[in-house]
Amino acid sequence: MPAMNMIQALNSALDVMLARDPDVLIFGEDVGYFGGVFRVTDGLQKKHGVARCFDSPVGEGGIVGVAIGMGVYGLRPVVEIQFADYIYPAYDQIVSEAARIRYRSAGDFHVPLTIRTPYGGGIFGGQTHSQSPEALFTHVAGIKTVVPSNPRDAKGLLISAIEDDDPVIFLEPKRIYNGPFEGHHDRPVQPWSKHPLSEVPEGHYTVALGEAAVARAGAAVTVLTYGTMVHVAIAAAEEADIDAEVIDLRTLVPVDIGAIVKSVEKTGRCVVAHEATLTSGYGAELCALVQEHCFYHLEAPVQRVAGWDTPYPHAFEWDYFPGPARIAEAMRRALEN
Amino acid sequence: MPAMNMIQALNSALDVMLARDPDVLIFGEDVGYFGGVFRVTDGLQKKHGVARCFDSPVGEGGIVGVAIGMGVYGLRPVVEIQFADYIYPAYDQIVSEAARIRYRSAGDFHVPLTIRTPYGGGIFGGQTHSQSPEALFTHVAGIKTVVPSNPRDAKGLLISAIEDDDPVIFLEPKRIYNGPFEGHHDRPVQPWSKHPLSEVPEGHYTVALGEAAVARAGAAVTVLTYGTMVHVAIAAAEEADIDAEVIDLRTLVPVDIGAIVKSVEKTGRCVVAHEATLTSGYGAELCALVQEHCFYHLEAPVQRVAGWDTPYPHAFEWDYFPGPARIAEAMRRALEN
Amino acid sequence: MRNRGRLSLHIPQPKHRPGDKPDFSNVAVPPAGTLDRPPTDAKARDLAPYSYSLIRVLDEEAKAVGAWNPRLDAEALRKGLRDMVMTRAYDDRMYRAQRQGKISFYMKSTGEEATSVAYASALERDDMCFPSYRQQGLLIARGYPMIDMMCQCYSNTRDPLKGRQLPIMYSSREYGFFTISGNLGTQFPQAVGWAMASAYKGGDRIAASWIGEGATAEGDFHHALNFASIYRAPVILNVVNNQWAISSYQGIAGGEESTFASRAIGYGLPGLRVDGNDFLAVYAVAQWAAERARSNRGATLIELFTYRAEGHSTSDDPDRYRPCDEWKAWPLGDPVDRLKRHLIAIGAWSEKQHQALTEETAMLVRETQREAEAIGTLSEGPKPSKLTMFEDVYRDMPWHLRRQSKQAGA
Amino acid sequence: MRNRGRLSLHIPQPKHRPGDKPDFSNVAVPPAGTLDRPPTDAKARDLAPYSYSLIRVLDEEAKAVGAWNPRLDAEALRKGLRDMVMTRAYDDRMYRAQRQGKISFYMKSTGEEATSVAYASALERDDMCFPSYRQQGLLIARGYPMIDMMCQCYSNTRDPLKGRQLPIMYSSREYGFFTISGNLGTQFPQAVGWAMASAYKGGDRIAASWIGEGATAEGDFHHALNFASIYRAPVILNVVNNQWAISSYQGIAGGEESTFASRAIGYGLPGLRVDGNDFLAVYAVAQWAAERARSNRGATLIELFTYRAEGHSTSDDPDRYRPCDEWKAWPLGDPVDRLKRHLIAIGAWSEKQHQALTEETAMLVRETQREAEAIGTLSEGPKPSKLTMFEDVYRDMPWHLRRQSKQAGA
Ligand SMILES: Cc1ncc(C[n+]2csc(CCOP(=O)(O)OP(=O)(O)O)c2C)c(N)n1
Ligand SMILES: Cc1ncc(C[n+]2csc(CCOP(=O)(O)OP(=O)(O)O)c2C)c(N)n1
Ligand SMILES: [Mg+2]
Ligand SMILES: [Mg+2]
Repeated sequence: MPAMNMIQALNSALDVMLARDPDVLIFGEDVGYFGGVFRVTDGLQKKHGVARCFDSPVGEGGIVGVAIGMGVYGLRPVVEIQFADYIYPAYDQIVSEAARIRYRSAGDFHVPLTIRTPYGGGIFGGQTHSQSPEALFTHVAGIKTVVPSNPRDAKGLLISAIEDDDPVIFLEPKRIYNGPFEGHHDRPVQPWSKHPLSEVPEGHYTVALGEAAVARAGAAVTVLTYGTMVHVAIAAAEEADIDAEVIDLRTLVPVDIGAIVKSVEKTGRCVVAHEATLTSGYGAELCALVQEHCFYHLEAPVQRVAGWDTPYPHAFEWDYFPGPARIAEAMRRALEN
Repeated sequence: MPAMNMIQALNSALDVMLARDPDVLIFGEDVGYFGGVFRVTDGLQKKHGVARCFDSPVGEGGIVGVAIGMGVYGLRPVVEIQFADYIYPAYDQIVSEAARIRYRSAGDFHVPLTIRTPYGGGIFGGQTHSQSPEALFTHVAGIKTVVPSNPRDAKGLLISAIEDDDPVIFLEPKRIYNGPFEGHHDRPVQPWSKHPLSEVPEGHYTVALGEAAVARAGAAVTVLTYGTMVHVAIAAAEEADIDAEVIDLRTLVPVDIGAIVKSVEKTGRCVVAHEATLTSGYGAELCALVQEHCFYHLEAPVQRVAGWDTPYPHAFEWDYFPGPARIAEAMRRALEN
Repeated sequence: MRNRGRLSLHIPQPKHRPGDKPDFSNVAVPPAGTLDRPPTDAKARDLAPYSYSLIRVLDEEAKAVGAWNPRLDAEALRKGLRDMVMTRAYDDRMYRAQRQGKISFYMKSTGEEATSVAYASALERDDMCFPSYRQQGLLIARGYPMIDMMCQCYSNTRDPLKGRQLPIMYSSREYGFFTISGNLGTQFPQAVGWAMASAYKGGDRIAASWIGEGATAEGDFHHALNFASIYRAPVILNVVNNQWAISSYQGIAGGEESTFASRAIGYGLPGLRVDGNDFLAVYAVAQWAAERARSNRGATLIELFTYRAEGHSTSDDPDRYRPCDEWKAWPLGDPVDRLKRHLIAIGAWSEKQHQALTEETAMLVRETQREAEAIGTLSEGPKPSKLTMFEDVYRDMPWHLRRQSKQAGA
Repeated sequence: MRNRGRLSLHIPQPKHRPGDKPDFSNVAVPPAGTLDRPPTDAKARDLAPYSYSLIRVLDEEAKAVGAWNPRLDAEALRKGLRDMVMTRAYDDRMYRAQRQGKISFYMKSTGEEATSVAYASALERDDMCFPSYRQQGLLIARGYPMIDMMCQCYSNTRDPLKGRQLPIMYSSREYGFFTISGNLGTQFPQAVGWAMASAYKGGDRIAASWIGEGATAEGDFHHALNFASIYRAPVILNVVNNQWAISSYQGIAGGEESTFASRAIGYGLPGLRVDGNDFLAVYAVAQWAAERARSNRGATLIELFTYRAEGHSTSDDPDRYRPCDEWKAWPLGDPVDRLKRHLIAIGAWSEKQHQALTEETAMLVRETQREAEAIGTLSEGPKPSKLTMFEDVYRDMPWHLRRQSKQAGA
């Protein structure tokens, strides 16, 4: 199997779906001839034709509104929002429309739409190229929210998202597009090729939505996380030499409650980690679920590690980013008494 | 002191501020000559002049974007979004701009903006006149989120919001505009005049942001809630004859953590209640805060009572609305073992 | 150099408020039949004058005159009249049902019937409509069962939308009527996307959408025109300028500075302004735009110049913000009356026939209502199972909704 | 009746891609001086032709001709030239600093200097600017300390924005320069609101805002024009049409179907299209719009027709999507070169003086850079305390941020 980085794996997923299904089409800002600012759609227009992968105006509300109409017609549009920080102009079309059309029409209409967008920090992108808005979607009934953490999952999850008949927000952790990131910005970037999950089948395959993965097995404490933070959590466990079980949620809604309960009932201790700001972040929902489902197994409060409740500050990126040290500290707190 | 309902109290707050401060102005859809679809701005244009309270085009993004510019100039705009369900077109201006201008300019610019909007269900408004989007704002650093539950607080909190130098989302529980609501739609509506908190001083006064109130004292279980649900929770306690302490949070961000901890440490049991959908609702944050701050005092898992994770279904309003029965049941669960 | 004059804020105000005598002398009404009909492949730039004038076919004697006269046969005209009368009868009945507390909410289209009914004739049956909440005339003209419309309003066990939607928020894929949104403007770019999909698939179906003049202020109006222009989407974008957005007159939507049809100009699209109470004129422009779209020449923006004869909805009392008899002064009259007079003028109709039609439709609506109420109303009769409330959030119900539906069922 | 032809989706494509020979023969360039200058109280409707032509003052011999010639004295022209040369020198230097890894990101305005520098002369010092990220020329022309601009880029201890913003996202209330947003378009309605506030207060200050042609597709562009028209806001709304939005040519923004200036027409606003590389023409239209706004006649939309000579930003390689020498073929030339030639033509400047100016500005920028780097760069030198990261989220720090700042400090 070829080794792919995240970008190549995502590109391969799109390539496979364009070839398999004439109703799949891609559009968004700079995704056509140029192939996207992160090159995820590189070569797709040349290979599949202008009408299959084309540039759109710089209007996210229009992109999603138009894509919804295409989905209603029967196509499977895949749109790119250049950065998750720029998804807000499309928020009304996502929340009031894409998420509700099946429900309000009692199944008469539905929207098989995939919205891809790079999210998260760690690239010195400043306030508007670093945000993690997943909780603004997990609160909205009618959409699914997916976050891959490695090339193999990225391709399999993206194919599942495109084939899914409901709207999916597909958040791509841009910090790990080119290599896994343990949270040490001062160390050289490892290429994906050194990572086992960079082995990606060339053809069609899926990773089911709603299923978590055990990224690292352990018995002492459970870490619930996703995206870039999966790698940071694993590094934290190794470095602090803590027998932590790291659960890569992969899908946030619907979340794999079974996997969460299984692990927390085993460890009795839990840490929740994400880059997004703490207050009302998705970690709050995870805390609530864990204490609702595992209260009598919990031996310590669930610890949340998250971005501080501020905008993402350019020069303080590494003070802001919840790195291995903060996760290790949280694991230790979870392991107290 | 005159007895006022919520609408009169809010109108009085706006009237007082228009009279006190020439930099306060009001605009929004139908708020001018007509006085707003819920009459909250009734008579203000006639009394204070067209330029102080006027109609805007039907474009929420424009309303907030323009109001931000006014705030930057030095005015204190108060805008109305006709229903909270229609605030999403303004989401980018609120999240990317109003919330971040002070921070990104290092205090060089700031936006003293108040966004009033009626929210919540119970009026057979269907999917788009019933939503409770507070969690979509509590996750955003840089804005404050306020929810009154009675006329006296409504006026005092709205004046505080207008005088606050940061942007405030002011959510008005429309179900209790005209009278408190215990959650029994089949019983006659009680007028506010029968409620002690309908006694509202005529002039200027404030209720500080960030301070919760004990709406009902009790020792057995703490109920954390806000808005309409404060009355529902009190009714649930009375009807189930449970010695519950009902905390009216009043401000969701910054939340009054002291009041929460004080009560939960006393009762050791906690129920969180809101109308918004459960998943990633503000109740999740309250659960997380309680178990972080009071874990070793908790004798049972924090119980969440919330709207189901579906759009607000018109004909099933009373199956959807988290009424006294569901809250009582949650209190009982919290009181088990 | 600097002009030291002080600035002042301009806030548009309507000429009349309650108590004033309505006077529309400021509304320019060019005589019918004066404008010629350009070829449907005309350059958008050359069509700018049509954005500022008013395309009219029916003259003062109710004769059809000029190049825009679509020359519809009497049968087609009678169908249009019948559908408009039916729509009005339906509106009256359901309005009353709301007043009687049988439904929670209602919105009439009185005075604006032509702006939807005429499109049903000009469009093909399989063209897709993305309406606002005032195009019930489309469903009626396309023959959608009125009983289903009523059951939707009653949220009873026959409600096709399973009680999930506010009354009048109809949806029917089968009848090419997209699920109505409570959020203004969202349907406009969706219609453009649907039309782009039709072009992408090399089909020949086109889309049409309707938006109120008030809602043109939403960003989605801009997105729709922009995408429609850039990708030459086969879509007809209609602005129903009925002069009012709840209590705000059209000046608050920008109608005093320019026409809504002229918004098309900056996008390089044709913008046609038409007498919205003139069934023949509305049909003619819709037909022109449909032909242009279907022959791959892209989108047209149409301003339907009309008047909202009744309150915004059952939650609204228009007498609080406009003269109560304003509609009577409206210079473009009533679409039903004007088409009726035209049919009589060409000897294809009579007062007697019209009388009969009015009674027959009223009767039919009453009977349908009885039928619907026999099934149930919002307050009485059986309801769909409340567990259906958890369906259709997703195609397959995820664990957390199954769990919640158990909790609700218990 | 139905045309059975199959539809197809139109997707605009630029005429040239890498490898092709650039050719702008399709760009109409009317001779300078041919358009007359309407009075600033002219009716918007009568100004439509100015949305489709191109206002130009400098002719082929670099002479200032025609009614739009602002007749600026030599001193004002030399200041404009100096500021443009300084802006270009600054851009070159900071671009290099990014390539050397001293700053994280940079965006040049090369080729577009006139679109901001000329406004600094046409506006009053206390008029408020709501720029996009390519108007650094405004700060330089208004005399904002270059050292502070650099320190912002370096996020060092003198950075006025305390290291919180990406380089070039300047902010200065004192210099009437609104904090730049990374989110496109948001500044446009904000400028309108600021202008409405100025009118509300009966002041005489006006606002100006800049947006790229690509970003005109955002809903906020529509909101700005709509509110500006309805409330007659004293604001100048500028579209910098530099032909490219990252890799997307202006056709993807709608530029092939109409001009960006013509977007004004549908709102009843004047839309002036101007040669953006002609300092005198840009000054003249800005001055016209400022006079109109200040005399309470409302907003003007100005399309500044120019070309983005360099990459979108340091993250971009334009040779991947457009011919690398396209700028050389641009028919409207280089604003610096054209103003220089004009000054020489009127005997107010010489090649020698220009040579000196270029060297002197380069030197000044280099020295300022040394000074800035001595204070610190993103990677080296002292940083502002990381605890400042928790300040200014709110005016007063709430408990949860105090708590978090303790955790971060520990
Ligand atoms: C996004 C949004 N904002 C506000 C509303 C509230 N609202 C419902 S109808 C209406 C007026 C619309 O007027 P217009 O577009 O002219 O349509 P008309 O009612 O005249 O047919 C308003 C403001 C809404 N439904 N959606
Ligand atoms: C809301 C939003 N969407 C997308 C982006 C990403 N982006 C940054 S610049 C740019 C192109 C803008 O082009 P244009 O408006 O023409 O300005 P120019 O760069 O040419 O000056 C894009 C798409 C953004 N910053 N904000
Ligand atoms: Mg209207
Ligand atoms: Mg550009």
